[in-house]
Amino acid sequence: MNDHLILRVVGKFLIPYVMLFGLYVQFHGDFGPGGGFQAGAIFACGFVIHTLLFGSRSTEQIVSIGFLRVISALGVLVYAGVGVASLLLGGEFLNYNVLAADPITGQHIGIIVVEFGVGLTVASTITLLLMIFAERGLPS
Amino acid sequence: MMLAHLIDIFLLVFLAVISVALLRIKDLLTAVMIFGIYSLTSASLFMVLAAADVAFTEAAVGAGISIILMLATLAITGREEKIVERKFKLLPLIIVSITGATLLYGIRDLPPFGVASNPAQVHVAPRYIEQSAVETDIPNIVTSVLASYRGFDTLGEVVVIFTAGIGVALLIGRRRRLLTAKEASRHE
Amino acid sequence: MIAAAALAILVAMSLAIVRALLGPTIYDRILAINLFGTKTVMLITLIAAMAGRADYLDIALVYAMINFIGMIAVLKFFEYGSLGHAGSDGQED
Amino acid sequence: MSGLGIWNYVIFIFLMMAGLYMMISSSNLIKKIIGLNVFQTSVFFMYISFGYVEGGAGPVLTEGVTLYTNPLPHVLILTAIVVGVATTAVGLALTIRIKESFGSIEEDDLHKMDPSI
Amino acid sequence: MKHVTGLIFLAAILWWILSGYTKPLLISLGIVSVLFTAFLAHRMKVIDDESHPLHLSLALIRFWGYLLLQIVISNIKMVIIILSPKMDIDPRVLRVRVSQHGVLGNAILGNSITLTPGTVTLDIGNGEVEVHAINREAAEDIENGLFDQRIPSDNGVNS
Amino acid sequence: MTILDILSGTLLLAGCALGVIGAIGLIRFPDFYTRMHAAGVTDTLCAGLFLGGLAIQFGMTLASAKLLLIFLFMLFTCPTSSHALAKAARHGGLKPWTKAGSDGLDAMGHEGAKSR
Amino acid sequence: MLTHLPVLVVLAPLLAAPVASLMRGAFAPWVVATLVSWFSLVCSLLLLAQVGEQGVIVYNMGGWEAPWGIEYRIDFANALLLVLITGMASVVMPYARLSVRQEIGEERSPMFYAAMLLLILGLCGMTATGDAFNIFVFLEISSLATYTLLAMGKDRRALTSSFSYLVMGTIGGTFYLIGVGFLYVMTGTLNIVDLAERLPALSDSATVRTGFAFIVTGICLKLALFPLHLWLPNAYTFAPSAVTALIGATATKVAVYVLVRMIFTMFGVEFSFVEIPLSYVLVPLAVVGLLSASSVSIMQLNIKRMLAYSSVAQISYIILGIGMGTAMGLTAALLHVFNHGIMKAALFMSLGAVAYRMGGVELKDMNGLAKTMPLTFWAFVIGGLSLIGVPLTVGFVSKWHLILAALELGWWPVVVVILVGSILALIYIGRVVEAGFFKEPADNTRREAPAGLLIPLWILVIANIWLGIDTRLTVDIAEAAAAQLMAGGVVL
Repeated sequence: MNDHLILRVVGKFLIPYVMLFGLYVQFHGDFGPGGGFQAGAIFACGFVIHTLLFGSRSTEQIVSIGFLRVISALGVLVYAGVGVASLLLGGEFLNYNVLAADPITGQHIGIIVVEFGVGLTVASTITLLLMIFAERGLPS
Repeated sequence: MMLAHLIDIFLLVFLAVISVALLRIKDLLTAVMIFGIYSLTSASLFMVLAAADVAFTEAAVGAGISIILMLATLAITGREEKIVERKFKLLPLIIVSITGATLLYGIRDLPPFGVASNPAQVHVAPRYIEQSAVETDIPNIVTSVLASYRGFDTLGEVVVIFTAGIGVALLIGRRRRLLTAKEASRHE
Repeated sequence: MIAAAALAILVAMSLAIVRALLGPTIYDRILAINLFGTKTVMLITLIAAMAGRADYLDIALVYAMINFIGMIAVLKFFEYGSLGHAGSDGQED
Repeated sequence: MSGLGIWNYVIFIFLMMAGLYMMISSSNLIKKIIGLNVFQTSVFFMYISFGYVEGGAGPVLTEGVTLYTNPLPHVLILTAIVVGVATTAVGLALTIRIKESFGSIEEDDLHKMDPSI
Repeated sequence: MKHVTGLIFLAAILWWILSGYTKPLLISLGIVSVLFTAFLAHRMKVIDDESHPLHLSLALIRFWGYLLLQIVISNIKMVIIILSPKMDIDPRVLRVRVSQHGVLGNAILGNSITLTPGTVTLDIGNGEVEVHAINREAAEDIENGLFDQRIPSDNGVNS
Repeated sequence: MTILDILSGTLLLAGCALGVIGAIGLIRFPDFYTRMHAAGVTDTLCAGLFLGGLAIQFGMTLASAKLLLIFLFMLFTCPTSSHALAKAARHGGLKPWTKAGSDGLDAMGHEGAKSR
Repeated sequence: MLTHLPVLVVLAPLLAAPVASLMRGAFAPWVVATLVSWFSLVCSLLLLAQVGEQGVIVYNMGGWEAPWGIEYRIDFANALLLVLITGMASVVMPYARLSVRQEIGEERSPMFYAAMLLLILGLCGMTATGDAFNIFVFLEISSLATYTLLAMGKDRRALTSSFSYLVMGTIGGTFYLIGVGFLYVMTGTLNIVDLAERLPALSDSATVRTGFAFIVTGICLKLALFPLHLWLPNAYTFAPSAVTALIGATATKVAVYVLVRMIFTMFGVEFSFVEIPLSYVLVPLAVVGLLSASSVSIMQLNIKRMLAYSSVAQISYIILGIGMGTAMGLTAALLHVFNHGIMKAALFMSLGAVAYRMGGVELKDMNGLAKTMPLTFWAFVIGGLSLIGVPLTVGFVSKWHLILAALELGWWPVVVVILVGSILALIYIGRVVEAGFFKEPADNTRREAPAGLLIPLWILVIANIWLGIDTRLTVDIAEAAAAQLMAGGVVL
């Protein structure tokens, strides 16, 4: 018996669009509800569906746990890096005004990069959490 | 605006009923599922209170992720709460009653609900509403406060998530990767 | 009109909660929860329409998505007792 | 609305107490974590209510709107929600470890196994 | 490659519907996002004939129209059942042989049966579908092959 | 009150009525599988009508496109999750309710596999 | 760069933690963690000096001025605490290398050190910040790191104790959040100084009072004040040695600091001690806690557990000092925060050295320790003497000030209680010393702990004596800090 056929077809169809939706939320956080956290969670949902449909081992072929840990650390570093950059450019920590000649452009750059860092960390950590939990439950 | 009140009342009653139900349910899977309703309802309530960003987060992060993690945990720990002969526990009840009474005392002097001249609405927040367009030029005030004015909080928040990742990986992360040859070849 | 619609949705949600609490089987509860979820999506779109804000519709979309994922997770839980299991149909058929 | 407003708060307090009670009286660890979430969520309601302005639009700048709800509580609660999820994740991971090493996630059982717990 | 192109096309439409902004920054971010999604989806191997049945597009659209009609009809039937004081239900489980439609066809068939009230697909595969029907009438519809003949067939592509 | 308003109101109310009726069915029906017919399934049309009604109110904007998107999403996912749940129940060994003293069903409620 | 010192203290571990978590093996992350804690220590010492020169330092995060953005505000009290945290980290990190290799294993070391760094980061952030909500965020960072670290112990009971701490800690954190919310709704601000300006006008409000109650209760859960201490003994007992040393020396102390900041700076002495008679709550609890925890401590067979109960007792001393509501009492409390941190770290570290060799820290493991591990044992003895409050140790300095403060108020019974507490401490430390000197070890060979453990340990022991003899440094700073705190946030 070919299990979960319907589920598989629908799930496979949805995964890319869920991820695209996540990216949309990431980049439109400035204009409407949304931002790095929500985007990260939604983007991670793409991997969640994949894990649920094909198992965590198979998801690990796509993004390994080690890779996810690197990304999750990278997100923190990106965020803090913006702060360090503004320190080095002579402002206070996380003062985006100094990132560009014009304060408003600086704020824009700062906010977009920072949100991107948030998104990286949240998406990777949530995927990581799910994969660790799911793997722990596998019959050995 | 009466409509908002109507929805508000309904949602609050839902929440109250659900929370009582959660207390009484023995089957853990049911409890988790009912908790899912609780989360989704609370997100609707946030919507009614005009907090779209919060509703978004509660739906995506709060409801979605917590529920899936809880299900994953239940898959390992089993779903039945053991039925023990419930000894009546007095102490928790006393603690909870005292806390509740204190809170009830505390809300006596709260400023009226939803009035624009409340202290919370006139002191710090107006600057965000009036100046953020000039200072950051970002239409979503929540984003500009989150990422710029209180950007340091958000950095802390990212670190919280990172810490959770580290913590879970330390606690239940796999020690060594053991991929059998079959599985490795499977993805070819 | 909108008020009547909201009331109808809320009544439907209440009935779903009643079923979720009555059970009797876990499947009934989950069914009720699913119904509750779709009604919540409708409620959110209604609120978005009331506020006249198109961007609130994103939230409704997220709800629908979470609902679906929750359902798959529950199914996975029932069928295999583990969320990470590859199932009898993995990548290959 | 003022009467209704108070009732809002009363129900939040009720939810808080239900969550707190679940947290400290439940024997099952997962129930405790669910209680924790209920408890925290009700605190979030309280915050959001604090920032609510009757008739105010959501805090996204729009042409022709002057009355907005207070964005600050929203920002705080965004942070707090994430904190709550992080705590839940760590708590669940601990629960799994406890199940694996004790074979039970009932506090009463654990207590029977080792009175010092 | 065909499927990736199809995905990119659909994804671009989705982005446009969601975003609706014409700022150059957002447009370029959109392009990047769509490409990134396509890359990931390709890596996940989730885009294939099953999930993006481009070759069936036209047939599918025609079928959907038909399906919509069926949904409305059977919803009305369902409403009558629910509201009648004496509920006229006589539930039964039946197994019906269906023609081979391939994986996608089966999925569509299954969902269509579920979508029309009165019947729910319990299981599908191996040329058989197990259906729970709420009364004899609904059961007979399925037995008479309500959808079976109209499913856009996917034969020869998969399974 | 333009014709569009009336149309949208009709759609909205029809959708909501369907939703309530579905929920009533959820309460009235005797067992899980029959409830599934009532609830899991009226949902789709209910959401469709409802979202259609709202879309008319929004007018021909991107918002309507978004509503359509939500509808499409639900069109895909609702029957899928209903089916998934039904299947889980079936595999979990939940027996369908049958009309009392019904006609020769076996233990699992099978009528016996009939070929068409 | 010197103007950025307040943020550098926090930034260094923040940047190092993700980096460390990605490294391989045990050595590289250890080096990173150690260097970073030293760097932070240097920063905090510089900060302390800076505060001495120019008074309160204000640092606006993101360049937004105070009530709108988040500010870091360093005065003597936080500077002292920062020195304590980073100092303890700087000593514990070198010590951790050997014990972590034994207790955690190489594979999990990178993440373990990352968690340690996150703990330090959270504690430093809580200390340095001047924003009530920011405290909550960093509180949760440090708590999450703590839950994880506590659960890393080898004993399986580490897991349950960590879980119960998670539940208690979350209740504490959420109570704090409720309290801050109540204050926010009444004032509209989250900045501590701004709150301090606005709260006096609202002192009649039931909401503010409830907020006060919730904040104090929440923090008291975190700092393990007497009836709320139940999570602490198990948590300390089963955690890895290095973790116990670091957390035992710093975590509860930072909670004490937050309590002090809330009571004195934010609400003000007037509100806390006159309008709400906080003394009548804190002092009795402290007295009962002191006596009961010390008594329970005597009955413990596990030495680590004994020290954990003794921590509860010592926290009670600190709360006693705070409860007096006077400058003298506050000075004594702050002194004891610092001094207790040093001596508890020394004691836990010497126990860690014992555990490293003996595999356990039961009373029987201490038999004949004077012969088998003399250096470790003497370190324990000196730490114990300090705990009792023998002259020429740091413990004496703070207890002496506490007694002076009590005498100033004419609280004779409290003085008696303090002395009784010391006697009880003498008894429980005495049991260990007796076992070490007079009991025969199971195995008579000499097996001193390795130098990697001994050197950090003895640095602390020497600090115990040095700061006990040369009291100028700590006492002066504590007095200055107390004066600043008593003046409230408004004057700053």
